[in-house]
Amino acid sequence: MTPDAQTQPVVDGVFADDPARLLGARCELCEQTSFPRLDGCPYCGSETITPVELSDHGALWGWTTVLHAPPGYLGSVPYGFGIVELPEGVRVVTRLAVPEDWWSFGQPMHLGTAEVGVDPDGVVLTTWEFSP
Amino acid sequence: MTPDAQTQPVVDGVFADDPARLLGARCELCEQTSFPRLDGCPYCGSETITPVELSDHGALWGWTTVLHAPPGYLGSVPYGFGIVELPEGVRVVTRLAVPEDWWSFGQPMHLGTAEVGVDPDGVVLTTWEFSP
Amino acid sequence: MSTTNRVPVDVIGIGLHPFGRFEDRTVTEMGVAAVRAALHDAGIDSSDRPGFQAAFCGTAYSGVAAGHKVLGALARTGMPIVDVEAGCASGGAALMLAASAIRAGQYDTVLVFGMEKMPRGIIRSSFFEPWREHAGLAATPAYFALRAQRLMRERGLTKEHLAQVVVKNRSHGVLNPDAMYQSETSVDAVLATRVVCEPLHLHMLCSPNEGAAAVVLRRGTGSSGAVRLEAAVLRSHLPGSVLGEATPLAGIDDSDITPPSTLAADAAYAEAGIGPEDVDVVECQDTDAARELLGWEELGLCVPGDQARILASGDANLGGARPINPSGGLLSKGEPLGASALGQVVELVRQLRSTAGARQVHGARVALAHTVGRGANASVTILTH
Amino acid sequence: MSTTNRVPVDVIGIGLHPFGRFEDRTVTEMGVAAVRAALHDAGIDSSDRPGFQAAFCGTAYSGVAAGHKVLGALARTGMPIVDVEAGCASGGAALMLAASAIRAGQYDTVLVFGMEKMPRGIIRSSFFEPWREHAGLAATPAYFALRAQRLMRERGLTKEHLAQVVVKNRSHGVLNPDAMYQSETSVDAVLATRVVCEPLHLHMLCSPNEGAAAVVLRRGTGSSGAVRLEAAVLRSHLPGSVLGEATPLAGIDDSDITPPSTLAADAAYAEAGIGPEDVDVVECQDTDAARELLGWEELGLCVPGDQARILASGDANLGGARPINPSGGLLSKGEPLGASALGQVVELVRQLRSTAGARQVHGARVALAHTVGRGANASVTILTH
Ligand SMILES: [Zn+2]
Ligand SMILES: [Zn+2]
Repeated sequence: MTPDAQTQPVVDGVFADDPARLLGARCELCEQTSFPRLDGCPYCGSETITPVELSDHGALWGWTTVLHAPPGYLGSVPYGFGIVELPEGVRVVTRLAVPEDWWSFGQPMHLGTAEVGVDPDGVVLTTWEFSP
Repeated sequence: MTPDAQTQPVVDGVFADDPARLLGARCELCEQTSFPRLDGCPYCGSETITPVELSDHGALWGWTTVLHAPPGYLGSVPYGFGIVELPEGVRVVTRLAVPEDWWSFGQPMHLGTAEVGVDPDGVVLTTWEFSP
Repeated sequence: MSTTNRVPVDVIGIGLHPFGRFEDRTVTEMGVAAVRAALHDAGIDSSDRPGFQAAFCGTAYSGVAAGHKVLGALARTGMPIVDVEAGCASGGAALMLAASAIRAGQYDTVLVFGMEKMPRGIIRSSFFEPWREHAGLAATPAYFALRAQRLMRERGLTKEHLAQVVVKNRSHGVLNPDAMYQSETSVDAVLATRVVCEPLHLHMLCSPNEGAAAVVLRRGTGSSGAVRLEAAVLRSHLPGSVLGEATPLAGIDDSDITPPSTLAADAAYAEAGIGPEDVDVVECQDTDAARELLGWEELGLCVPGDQARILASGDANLGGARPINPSGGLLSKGEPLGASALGQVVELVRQLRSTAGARQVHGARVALAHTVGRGANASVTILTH
Repeated sequence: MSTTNRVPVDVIGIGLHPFGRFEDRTVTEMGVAAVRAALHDAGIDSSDRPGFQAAFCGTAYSGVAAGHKVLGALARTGMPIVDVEAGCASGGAALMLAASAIRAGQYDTVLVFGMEKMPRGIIRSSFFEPWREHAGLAATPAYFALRAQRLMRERGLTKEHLAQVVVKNRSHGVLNPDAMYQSETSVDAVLATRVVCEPLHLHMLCSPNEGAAAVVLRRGTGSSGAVRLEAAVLRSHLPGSVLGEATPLAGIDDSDITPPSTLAADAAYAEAGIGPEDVDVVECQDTDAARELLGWEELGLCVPGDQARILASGDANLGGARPINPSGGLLSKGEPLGASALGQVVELVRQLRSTAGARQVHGARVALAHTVGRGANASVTILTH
């Protein structure tokens, strides 16, 4: 999906699209990868972190289906929701592209982006999601 | 003012109209008068209180003019705002009928009611106020 | 029972406003009712004003000066009044601060209370950033569902086991006049309620609701005969813990990271000089049915993976070896956030005083209360008699 | 300086995020900045994690788990984290709890921080019931105006005197790079700003804004050379006090009712073993210009009615006998509710360390900070060096 004047990411600095990548950080001290990117390492407190783009694939670690729109949500229900573990060793809370219950633990997943909904100004907001 | 289907007091149990009276309580233990009416005495903690209608007149103890509508306010600005001390020895925070600066400390004030504004359902809300 | 020469702290008064839905009552009125009852129970009357030297109020959503409004209505002010927020553990945090201040010799008598008037339905938590809400990542029950799914996978549990927790707690709630739900249910009935988020069905989740609870603590004497507060501990999550309690942050492998409930329990056991095997009765956080089963192992009450056996044995039921959530738990009572931890304490004091009526755990001498919530605060309280 | 053999408490680190408007910063980021600076100042680095055994976070409007988000980002969690709300005195309450816990021997080192990101304009306080809002009785600055009018009537003060307070504080704020307003003003200029509520003009009122402050406390040794926290006291209003701090409740004659600021100050002086005459420098609550002048007498810094003379003498100005609000006060800094009390402490520690730069009060040895706010919480902190 190519952003235009009518399309915007739901948040800046958390993911890139085209190609879709999550924007994380790697700590030079404890070597853990973190997501989203903060201005320090949430695992050891070091301020010496390097911005990295995370892998665009991982393994499914948890999943469910959201049936009722949570507060503030701009999209439609039902939608898939879960955790994907990336090769860097970081687990990411994420939308899942298919709200079905045929997932299995550890199955390969790939990153993409999707339109989530339209904000009050008529702008189409995009977010990241994982698909099988 | 006579309440009809379209007119309601802004709150129940705090004031009566026709005639306008503030609904307070008198403590049997410490003999203080309190307003609004709680289920105990806020001055000594006693639970033995007697509901009383307070005097419909008092002395002006403080005044100012509100020029900008405060959060949640349904009426128009400017409006008078102040404190009236009743003969029972209780000072009441209140609207004042005239938003002018010609008040003087201790001047006699009388209780009345007034329309404050219209709520989202179209109901006209009334409140109490003091006038010179 | 303590291992050190600490200042003893007694629970000399308890009070409760029932948990439920009360359209015509303000949160202040509920707080007033609970505090009045606790003061009365403690023998503090209006001739003894204020009757305590500090007050701690646990609440998450009652707004500024919430505790002051309650104490102002009761004409018991002047002392320090502190409103405390620690999510579901707010009341536990307030209790910890009060007990510490008494042990420090700062005060003799301290009032602790908690209250909440939650909106209906899913809580709109101020925890999440707006963009997470927009994107659908602020789906609170989905986090509970993921935690439940993980526990089921790692401990060999099924939805039927989750339903059994609900059946157990609701069978206790029947005996609790202060609970919101006072009716029995069955595994089939629980599984027949609608799915909120797989694997959690509606009746496996507690309802956010309204209520208040209050406790009066006093520096103890050797022979007061009162219930004793042995430990009141609060801990937070360690860096890196993922889904410890619905954290929306990504995280790393947490298999070597001790959860906050265990941190709090270990510290509380050490402070009280006891172990989990000494505990006779437990109130533990059952935001959802799986959360209770996770709590059992985090608190050292069972070996990880032994939950199914214990459920089958009836050991955790009233009449069993060690009843868990004799009050009916949050699954029966609902969860008024700031009040829930102190509601547990009120229940356990009743159990230790042998005044719990039809749900009395006979011979209970040692009791443990546990909460855990948002921000991954966990509190553990240990009481003895 | 203490009269008793108490455990000494040192302030070993201070940190501040400037007060102002920061559209692109979250409250968590401001908290992180202040805490990082305080830990760095205390010599606590990443090899010493967490570096403290408890954390207290003062905030009124930052939502649930506010403190946890800050400490989570810094990987300094696991210990008890308690979010504390006491209106404008929130930071003072957090400081009181931290100091008490150290004196109790519960912890060696405690982090205290406060932060806020206030909406622009008049605060929509959760203090008022909806019907009071509808009826126009939740007009916050009108309560300040009534208090100002009363003080003027009873103490023979004029609007010019109120303007002189603004001129004084803004002349100090010019020298404070962390203040929101860093420009001089004049009595005429203040009186030329629009009337918000008679008798208060716009520049006589502080602006709710954004910022954070942090302090690290540690059990003291005899000879650390650090600034010492002699007293940190919190008190609430007594039953019956009217308009003590914008209470919307009706009330009785309060001439014999001690205000909470005096309750707190008297207790703090007693704890520190000093009197008001020993204080060299003061930061006091100047929500509005009249509030500062009322504070002077409530804190025992002047005889009631002597405010006009002191203003004329310049005694309360930098370079005067006892400067009040050398930081510029809230009138220069703005008021980020949860951060403001600790911002005062940061200023006074700088003064006592003689690192306050162009606004240094020379030879300052004893300092007092004061806040008072919603719910009529008042805090008084006394520091020495
Ligand atoms: Zn690291
Ligand atoms: Zn009375």
